[in-house]
Amino acid sequence: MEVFLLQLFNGLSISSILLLVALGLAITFGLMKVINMAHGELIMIGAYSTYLTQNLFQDYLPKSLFDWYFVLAVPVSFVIAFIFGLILEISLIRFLYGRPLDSLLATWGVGLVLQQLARSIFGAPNVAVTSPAWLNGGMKIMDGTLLPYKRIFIIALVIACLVSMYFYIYRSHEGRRMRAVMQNRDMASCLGVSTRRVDAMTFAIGSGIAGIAGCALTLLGPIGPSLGTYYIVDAFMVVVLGGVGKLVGTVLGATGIGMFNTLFEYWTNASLGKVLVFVCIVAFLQWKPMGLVAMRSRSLD
Amino acid sequence: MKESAILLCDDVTVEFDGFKAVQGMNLKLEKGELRFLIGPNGAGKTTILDVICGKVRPSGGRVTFGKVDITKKKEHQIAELGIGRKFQAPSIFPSMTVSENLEIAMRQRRTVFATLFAKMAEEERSRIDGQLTMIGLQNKADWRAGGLSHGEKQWLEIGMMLLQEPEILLLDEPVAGMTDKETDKTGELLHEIARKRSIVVVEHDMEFVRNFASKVTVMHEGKLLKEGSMDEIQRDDRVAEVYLGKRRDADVSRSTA
Amino acid sequence: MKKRMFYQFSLLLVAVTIVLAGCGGNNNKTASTNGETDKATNTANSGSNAEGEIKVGILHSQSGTMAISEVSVIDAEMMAIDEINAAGGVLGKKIVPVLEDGASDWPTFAEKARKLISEDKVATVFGGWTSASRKAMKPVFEELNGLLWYPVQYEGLESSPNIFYTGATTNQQIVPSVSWLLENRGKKFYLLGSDYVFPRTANLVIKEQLKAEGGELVGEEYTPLGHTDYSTLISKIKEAKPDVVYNTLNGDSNVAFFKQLKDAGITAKDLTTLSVSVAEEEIRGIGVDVLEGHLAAWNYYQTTDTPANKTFVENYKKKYGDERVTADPIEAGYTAVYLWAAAVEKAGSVEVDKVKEAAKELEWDAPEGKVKIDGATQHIYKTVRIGEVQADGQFKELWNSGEAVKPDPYLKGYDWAASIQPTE
Amino acid sequence: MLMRIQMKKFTPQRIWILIAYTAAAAALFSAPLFVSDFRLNLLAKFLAFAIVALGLDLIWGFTGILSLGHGIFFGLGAYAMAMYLKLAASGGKPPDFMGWSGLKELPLFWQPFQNFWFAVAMGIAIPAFLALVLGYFTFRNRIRGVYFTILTQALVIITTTLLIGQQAFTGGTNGITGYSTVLGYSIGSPETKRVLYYVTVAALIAIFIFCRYVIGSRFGKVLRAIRDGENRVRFIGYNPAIYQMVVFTISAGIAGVAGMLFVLHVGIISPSMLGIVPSIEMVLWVAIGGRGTLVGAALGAILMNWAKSEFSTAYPQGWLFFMGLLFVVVVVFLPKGVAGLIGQIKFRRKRREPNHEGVRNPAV
Repeated sequence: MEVFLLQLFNGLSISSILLLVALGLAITFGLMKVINMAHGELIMIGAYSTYLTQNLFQDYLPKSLFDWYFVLAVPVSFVIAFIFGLILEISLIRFLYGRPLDSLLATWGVGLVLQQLARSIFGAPNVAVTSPAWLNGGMKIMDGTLLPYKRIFIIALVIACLVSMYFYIYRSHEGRRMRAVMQNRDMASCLGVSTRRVDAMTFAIGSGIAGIAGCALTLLGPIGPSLGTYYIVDAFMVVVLGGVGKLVGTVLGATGIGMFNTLFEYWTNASLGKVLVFVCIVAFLQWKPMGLVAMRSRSLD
Repeated sequence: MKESAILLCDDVTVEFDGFKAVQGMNLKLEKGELRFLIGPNGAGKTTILDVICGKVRPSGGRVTFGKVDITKKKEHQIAELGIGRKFQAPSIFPSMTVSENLEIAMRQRRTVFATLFAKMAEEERSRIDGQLTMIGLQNKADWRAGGLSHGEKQWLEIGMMLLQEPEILLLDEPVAGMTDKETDKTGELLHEIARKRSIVVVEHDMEFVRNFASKVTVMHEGKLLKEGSMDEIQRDDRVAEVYLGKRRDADVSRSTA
Repeated sequence: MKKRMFYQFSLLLVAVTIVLAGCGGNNNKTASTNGETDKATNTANSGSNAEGEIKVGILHSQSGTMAISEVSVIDAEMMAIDEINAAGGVLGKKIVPVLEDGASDWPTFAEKARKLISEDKVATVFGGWTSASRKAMKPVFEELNGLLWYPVQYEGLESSPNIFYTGATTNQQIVPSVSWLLENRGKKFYLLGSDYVFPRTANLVIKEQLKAEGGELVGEEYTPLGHTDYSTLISKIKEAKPDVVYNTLNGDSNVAFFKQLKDAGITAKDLTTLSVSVAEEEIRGIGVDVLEGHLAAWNYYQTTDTPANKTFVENYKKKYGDERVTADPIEAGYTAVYLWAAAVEKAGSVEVDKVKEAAKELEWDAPEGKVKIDGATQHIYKTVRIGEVQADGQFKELWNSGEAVKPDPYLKGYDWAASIQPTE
Repeated sequence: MLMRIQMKKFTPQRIWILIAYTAAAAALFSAPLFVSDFRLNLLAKFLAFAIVALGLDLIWGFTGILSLGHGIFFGLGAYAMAMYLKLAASGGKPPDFMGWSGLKELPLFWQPFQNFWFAVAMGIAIPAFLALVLGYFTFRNRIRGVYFTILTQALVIITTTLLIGQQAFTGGTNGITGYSTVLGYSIGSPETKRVLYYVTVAALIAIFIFCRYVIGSRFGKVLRAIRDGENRVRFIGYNPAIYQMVVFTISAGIAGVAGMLFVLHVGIISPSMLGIVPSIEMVLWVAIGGRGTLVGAALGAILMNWAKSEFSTAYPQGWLFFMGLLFVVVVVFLPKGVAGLIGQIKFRRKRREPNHEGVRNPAV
């Protein structure tokens, strides 16, 4: 029972991490059809932003305030990754709309450059981020079953991101424009929507969410130049499995992969578990090439 | 009568996410017939062509070609059986030359093995050359098709279809974007083709329809509204109501596009 | 048609030019990098030349995933070379390092090793980190009769006539640490490692040893390299209730594992872990707060109390910055350079065969204490040390083997290891 | 029209091309006379890479399918050859890594690899078969464009994780290395290396001619048609899935050949060569050389690898910057690569059509 509960929680936790990592991609890939291989590096930028915030707190603020650095780190990561995303969109991505495969290759190059940049600035070794004391420990639900606060925090963070994204996309003025542009670019531009601006904003927001993901990941894992490479393929799998263009799909995709990953890993071992999950994804896509939640459209190609 | 029908759509229904684009449509095409399919925007004309050529799977009903049930067949199988399709937007292969476009469209064995070892036979070359002359592109045989003008692309596509030698041609707005002269030429060509083959044309250009149609099918909201000669159609009250009334709107939207 | 052909033609011309010019150009370039002396190539395979220079190769990953670890070793090796040069060089000649990047890619290591030996004609090469990189280079050194100094602890079961191993083999790190754990921390072992050759082979040894020495194996798990979620694994460990987790995880996985272990409410007090790939450098990347109290087994710590180490640490920090730390592989790289230099002095030549002969039973006061080259295996005698991570990110030595342990890469001195002898 | 064919055969351009090809072949064959053993070995490796690039160009440049999993096919070919070489070195006994992984007996599937020709056959057949199976399902289900590309990445992860995990059978992360002889000749001797170099040159030329034939045939035209508009091809009556499957299989087989040659020259194969990064790099060679031209692709591979081995040493940090930027610039601004650039300069005046036509990939 304990084990079952704990594994359920672990599965949920992995799902939440995957979702956080994939949310940004779901926007850039799902809505804009840009395959951003540098997404992982945007996550890395978020992680390093958190590291820098931590250092600033350590150096310039009284010790008693240190624990609150993380509260600030989340928006800081978002903003920095957002800015990087904006620069990326303006300087590169806008040349690549309608050429998804090319966007994949070009952004891979960008990722390479960003990784190397991080290596030159912060050095090749990992850096340490001390998680705030209020996130240490966990919730004891029964003897021997401890749910770490960090993981609960990440789950909450994902939900917060999802909710705000939902409101942004479906309830705000900006979001309406965004959907308009993504659905019918020409029509939107005829109606006076600046598609350039919307594209840039959309891409930057997707990048910003990657930054938040990076910030959250500092709680659990290593912070180094190659951080992004560990998550990029998984993130793509989530988006593709979920079905491109729908947030619900991404949520389902992440939950599916996270749960099965935990299950398989528990039954077999980490390596085999991973293989099994990927085999399942490949098999599933054969059956439903458009993913779990397919957006059907009448347009040819 | 019955045995002469080359194509039979029987109670065809198509659904897109709950929206019924075609509802119980019936269509019968005789051998050697030139049929025009008209109707307001969203009437399901293009969709029914899609069903016939296999691009869209109907949720109900049957399509028979000759004696073969093609409802469940794949696009390339249907094409191999002898149904050719021309899309609304010219869809040629832009990076290939004009003659290469024709070469692969030409009726031939289409297996990997056959194409891998295919040699251009004398007879094949003269067929291609003949077609080139017919569509007026003999001087542009080595041009990349992407560099042709819009009208030339339309012609090339028609040429490709003819070389494909299908028994039925499905044409979606073949004269869109053509000059009056080109339009007339196309009309004559269609009549010529219809001697040996059957043709279904979806068309908005009423002028063109009036000039060249023998039998017209009117669709409305996914259903068959009226079938008959152009005169009969024009006299029909219901058609006038649902179609001609809306025609002006359709024309307006087309002219702004 | 015309244009297509013409264009292919020009392409082909470019191709021919590049192939020819490229190859020819390369030769020129090699000659010019030989420095001010064009005669270098004449003294083939000697690695030295009349003008008083000896070239040595340094072949580590400066880019890619392994750069994390290997860059510090390069620093240590460069420092040793500088120190030796400052003291007059070897045989009165200056040592000139030729740096190559292995790029964390094993075939690249093989390629660059070949280049160093046959093009640059270096006297010896210091390089490698992963077992895979060493295995990739080994045939090259054997084929061209080069000399490689390999500075990292590894899984043993190997000895090449062309390689000197200055890191620990299994009986100088793993075997004694397992014995110590059995005596002091408990019998139930959980083996956790990254999925690659070192952990798998090391665990093969440990399993045999546990059988022989009365331990009990309660679990064995491997995670893919770069694995970052250990929640499931930690639940498995919890279920197995081991006394000791013997950790052979590598690199980034360690960070994730220890952070998440702490989150799961397991501290060093609740569960002993002993790591063989976590040194001072890694502690900085993981964070002391999560590692405090955990154990590691090495042959050297920055805190190791020898006179040689005091100056080594001082010089290292002076040269590369106060925030830098030294660690076992760094020290082993440093030691390798000195051992080679001593062997060259003794042989009076840089020729591989003579150096190898001279290196036999050579002794040197390394920062880790007195080391001696074992002539038969070309490994070195090393002192085993078990340390505990302290709040300042340094290790406190809990135990050491007292004297330097004789290397035994094939574990011939252990009866229980009979079944893991190589088949060839 | 007959005239046109006749013209084709005798234009001066055609003769020049022929001379250029001959010169290129002559340069390759005579390279051992000018170049040191080490450089020759490097060149041989580059030529092996050029072979993969040809295969990749077939599917990407001509058919519009982007595979980021060609490292797998390359690697499987390499593993087949490595198994033979390893057994030749161990004299048919279980190789060293099996020993330290606790395996005492030679596994059954290893045994036939003692035969060189069996290994060679497998080096082509295994990758080709894997591609066939994957292609059969994915293309039949009309998974294409980006989805296919991402799927190949999943395949990469599956394969490498399995290879690493099954250390006893595959050598794990270390891969397979430490060979001694090939067909009884010492693999390290300069003579053998020279012969292997010639074999590689011959293979490159043969595969180049083969690819040219494929591209020039009607089959090749159908492939290009698929690249331009997969659906349209369907309505002409071709089944694109079969064509894609076949060309993907051919491409994988070619990658297998390249892999075998690679092992012979480099002396090691490990799972990292099958990873995502090498797979993307292979695509990069084709992109830089020029997709859609065979010469461009092969040249791109040779050029990039030569540059890598020259510059990565001097500027290990800068190299990655350079490579990343090059990638970006080429993909975004020179979609036809170096070959396209040369073509553009030479024939700018004659160009009648917008040059981006047909470069766009018909994905999604």
